[in-house]
Amino acid sequence: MSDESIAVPEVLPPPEKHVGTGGAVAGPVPWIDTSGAIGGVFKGIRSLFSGMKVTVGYLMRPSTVVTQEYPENRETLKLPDRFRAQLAFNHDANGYHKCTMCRICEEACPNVSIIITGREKPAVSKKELDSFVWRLDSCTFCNTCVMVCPFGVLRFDGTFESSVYDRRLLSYTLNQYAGPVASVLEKIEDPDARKAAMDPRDPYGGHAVIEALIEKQKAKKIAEKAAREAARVARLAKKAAAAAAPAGEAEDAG
Amino acid sequence: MSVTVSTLQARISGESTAGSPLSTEEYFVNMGPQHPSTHGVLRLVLRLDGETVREVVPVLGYIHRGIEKMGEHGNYRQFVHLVDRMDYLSALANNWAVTMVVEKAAKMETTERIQAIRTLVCELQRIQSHLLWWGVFGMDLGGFTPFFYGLRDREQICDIFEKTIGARLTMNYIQPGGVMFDIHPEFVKDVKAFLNYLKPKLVEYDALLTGNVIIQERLRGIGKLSAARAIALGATGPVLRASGVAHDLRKSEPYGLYSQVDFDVPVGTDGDCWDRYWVRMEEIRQSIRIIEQLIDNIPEGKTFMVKPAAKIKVPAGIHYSHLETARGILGVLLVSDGKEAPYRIHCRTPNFNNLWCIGEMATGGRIGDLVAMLSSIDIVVPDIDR
Amino acid sequence: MAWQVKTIAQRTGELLPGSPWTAALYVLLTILAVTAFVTVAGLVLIYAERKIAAHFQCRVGPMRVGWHGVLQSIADAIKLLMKEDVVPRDADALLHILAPVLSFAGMLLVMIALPMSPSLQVADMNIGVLYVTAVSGLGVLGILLGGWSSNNKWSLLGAMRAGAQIISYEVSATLALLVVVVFAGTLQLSGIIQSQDTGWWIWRAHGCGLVAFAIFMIAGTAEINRTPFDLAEGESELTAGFHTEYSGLRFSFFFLSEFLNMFVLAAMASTLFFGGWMPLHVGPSGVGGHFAAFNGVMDLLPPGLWFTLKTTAIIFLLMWFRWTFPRLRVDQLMRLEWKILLPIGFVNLFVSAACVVTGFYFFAR
Amino acid sequence: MDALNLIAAVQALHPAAQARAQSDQPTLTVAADALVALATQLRDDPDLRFDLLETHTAVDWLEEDRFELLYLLTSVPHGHRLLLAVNIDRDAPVVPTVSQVWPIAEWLEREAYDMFGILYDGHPDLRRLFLEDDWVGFPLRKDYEDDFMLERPE
Repeated sequence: MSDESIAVPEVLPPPEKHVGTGGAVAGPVPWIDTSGAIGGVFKGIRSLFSGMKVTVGYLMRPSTVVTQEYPENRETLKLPDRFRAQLAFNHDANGYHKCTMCRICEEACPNVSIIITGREKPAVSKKELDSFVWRLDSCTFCNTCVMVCPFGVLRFDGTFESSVYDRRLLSYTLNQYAGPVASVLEKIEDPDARKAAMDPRDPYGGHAVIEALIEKQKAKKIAEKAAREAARVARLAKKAAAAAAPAGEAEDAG
Repeated sequence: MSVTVSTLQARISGESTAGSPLSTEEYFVNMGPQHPSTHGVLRLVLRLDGETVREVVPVLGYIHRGIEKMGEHGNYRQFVHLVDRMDYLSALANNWAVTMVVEKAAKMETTERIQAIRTLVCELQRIQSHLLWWGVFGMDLGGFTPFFYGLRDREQICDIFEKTIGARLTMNYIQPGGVMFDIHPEFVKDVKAFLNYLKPKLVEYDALLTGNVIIQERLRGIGKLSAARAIALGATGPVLRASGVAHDLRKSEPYGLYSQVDFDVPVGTDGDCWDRYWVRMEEIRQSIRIIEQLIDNIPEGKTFMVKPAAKIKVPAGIHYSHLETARGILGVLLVSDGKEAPYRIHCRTPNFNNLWCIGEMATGGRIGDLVAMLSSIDIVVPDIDR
Repeated sequence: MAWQVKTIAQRTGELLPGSPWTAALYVLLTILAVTAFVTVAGLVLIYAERKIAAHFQCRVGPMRVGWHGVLQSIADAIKLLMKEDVVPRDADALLHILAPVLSFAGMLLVMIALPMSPSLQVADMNIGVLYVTAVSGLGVLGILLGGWSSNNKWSLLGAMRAGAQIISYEVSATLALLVVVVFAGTLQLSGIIQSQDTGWWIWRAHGCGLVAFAIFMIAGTAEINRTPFDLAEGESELTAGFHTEYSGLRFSFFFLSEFLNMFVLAAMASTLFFGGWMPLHVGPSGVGGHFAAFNGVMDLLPPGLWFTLKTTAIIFLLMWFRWTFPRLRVDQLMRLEWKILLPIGFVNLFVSAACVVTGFYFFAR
Repeated sequence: MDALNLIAAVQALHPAAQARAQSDQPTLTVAADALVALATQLRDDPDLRFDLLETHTAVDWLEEDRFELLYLLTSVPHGHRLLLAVNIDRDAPVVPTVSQVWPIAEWLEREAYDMFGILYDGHPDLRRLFLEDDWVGFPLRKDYEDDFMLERPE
């Protein structure tokens, strides 16, 4: 593995400006000289005692304990506002959202954790949100979706207790209702008509949307693969025709 | 011309090279992929003669995720969060490396404030990384308590990050065009409080581990790497500096606000485990110095210069830039064909190159030394495998 | 004040001629009591270690099972009992099963010689010190067998380390014991305790006792495989060393005997150097002693309590070592023994012998 | 040394080296045959002293049917950088190894073999680095296909 016979030229001394001496904050670390027979042993033993002093110091001061006993401390446990644990929709006081289905977040998501479907039969406007599905199981909490959203619909919440027993329950539908955005809804005077335009959504119902999508994609993928294979065969054929001269005897070992 | 390709099986079934007059039998042992001191899923195949290590054959790839391939399938902003998962203890520096090359290539402007924040958080993360290393180093040498002290103090930095960034480990904070959030209103206060907290703790660390005679006896003269060999083996960061080469990109090619702050580059003399230990402990102190100079002088200005949803177009060609993470030089080589996604993106990760030194270091040492050496080059396995 | 030592073996002997059945019952009860003591002491020690380690490290330790986690050890014991008992396919099954038993038996046999109070000692042999040294050496056999039979290279490495380490350090430990034997003039454990009626050997022997105690503690720590000498397990090096392949009940045997060895070591150290159950005395207690009043006050505490206090303090010291120090390397371990401890031990023994011959120590008779 | 001087200095050593356009580092394209001799010169020349092979990787130019091998050299004493590019045929990807010049190349070349299938002539231990020995295909090639590879919908 290591080959000392490899000739390596000596290193030039590094430029002056690089070299530092260090030790500006606290003094340099004591180097214990254990070369002396008796003195070395005593210095060594003293160094052991200084370590023991540190540990027993903590034993004697129970106030230094830093353990947080979760879940007993649920009441006092406060996570910072910016903590990214769960994606959430901003619904206003009436429970309306502002998502116009522009799909910018869906495109920006690095690993397809956001799946947006539109209503097949929009009630009021041209495009209406059906389900905004967010997959916790594949999300990397990179915050890109929140950053790119032009309407401030998305936010990250600090609710981190999201464990479930069924993986399918990790696909959340973030919107509380399928229907038009807040500005359109507010123009509708009649409360009953407003209600009719909105279709409530189950927060844990995202998996159905995903399963339908996967079915659709499977068929597409099979077709695509066949097309790719054909293209590859065509390329190889073209190349074989082009290569009149022998290509050389090197083999591809893979 | 034919090139033959070998296999692991062929590699580790070599002839015995024992030069001992006693008739001993060499044997192979798998250290890892599940082993307490390979820090994750590194596998080392050891050829041992009793306790003495004759040869180390690292076997990589147990956590290879193809980050470079994934990068070819998304746009530039989508690549940033992937590099968090390489060297997760230097996630911010990784973000910055990608951001740097993208900003340089796409000629994006930044403000002083953005650079100051980036420098500050990266230095905090350097301390954080070295604190975790210190704890793990103590544990690898058999002392359990340093692990808890190191992690306890590291948590405080994580708390500061949590407030400003919203994440503790994989931040995705430094973005092409700025930083994701402006700093939290309490950031300056928290950082100052933390530095005041950390300084007495460093003295305690020295009493507990640095000054301990057992530690010094175990590290002195172990895993020596001469300056010439360290460079030839591609080592960077504290491993290279411990060998006496003051190669620190923060000094030699200053990025961020490093040209405006005053700090020293600690270098070792012998390149043994003790020097690597000492260089890292000293780097914590230097990082404290850097933060103290910057924390009161964060300039005003914008923190995000472009629209986040705007597409980033990088002109065709090769772009490279690199920076100094807690472990060494992280370089990002970007080959663009002018499209929205990189044509090829390659990360030169410090751990990959540093681990290569273990073969030379460990040969002739003992198993206990091997653990100390492995820990002293401070490996993070996802960074090796990418 | 003369201390009446009456062991359980003696009482059984007295019962034997008159009522043999009662004597047999007595023996049976004793066996049960020792076993129960071993189990309970093991669990208590494990709990104490976890709590103390936690507070050394700014943690709280077990908190969930019972008040402040006091029942945690019992919960763990039940868990270990219910776990699947695995013997690796290529292991030597007989030896694999035998090894933890041997290790445990060695520790159990030492227990019967330990004097916990004048009336609480199973058997008081006239070669007590020799017996303890010999029988506690059985433990290493269990470790060697366990590492060998597991058919795992890490286990084998751990076992070989343990073998080399324990056998080496036995020499120094015995030399340190001999210092006390020389001073006390007896190998009988109760005799050694009685000889400390006028003061403990650790301070009566002009430093010889102190040096011997230090050597005994270092060598003893190495013999029971605790940090900084835990090379046989060496978690970060050998994953778990000799017990890598053990699980469930068999692992718990190793685990328990490891903790009880710590108790044995502490008990022996307190017996030899701190007078065991003997209260702190300065000078003769009888009429004419300068410190008779002080001695009288000390006698108010029962001897059993003295023994417990001393042993606890030494156990705490061992735990303190473990949670502060890093581990030594194999060659350093050997160097420490053969180049440092052994010469010091020999010199110390010679000096002690000279002291005894010249009668140059405190309160010599 | 700045980029222009550096290129001139290297071209003085090896006139056949051509500057590569579209790169923000001083970049020279050399032929595969001349690589080892030039690498040794670059390392040993007292004015250049490229002693650190910072990274080495390959780029798969599928359309042009070639691999471009990139060697990023850094001089620790002088603090300058140079990018060497070597173009090789995609169907016979053989190139001499530089692992005797910079030992770290042993691993970097193994990675390039693993990911691109580039065969390094004279490499002491050429085998897969990350993937298993019996893996089929080279993942970072542009035409690599894998049934398990996920694709973005739409």
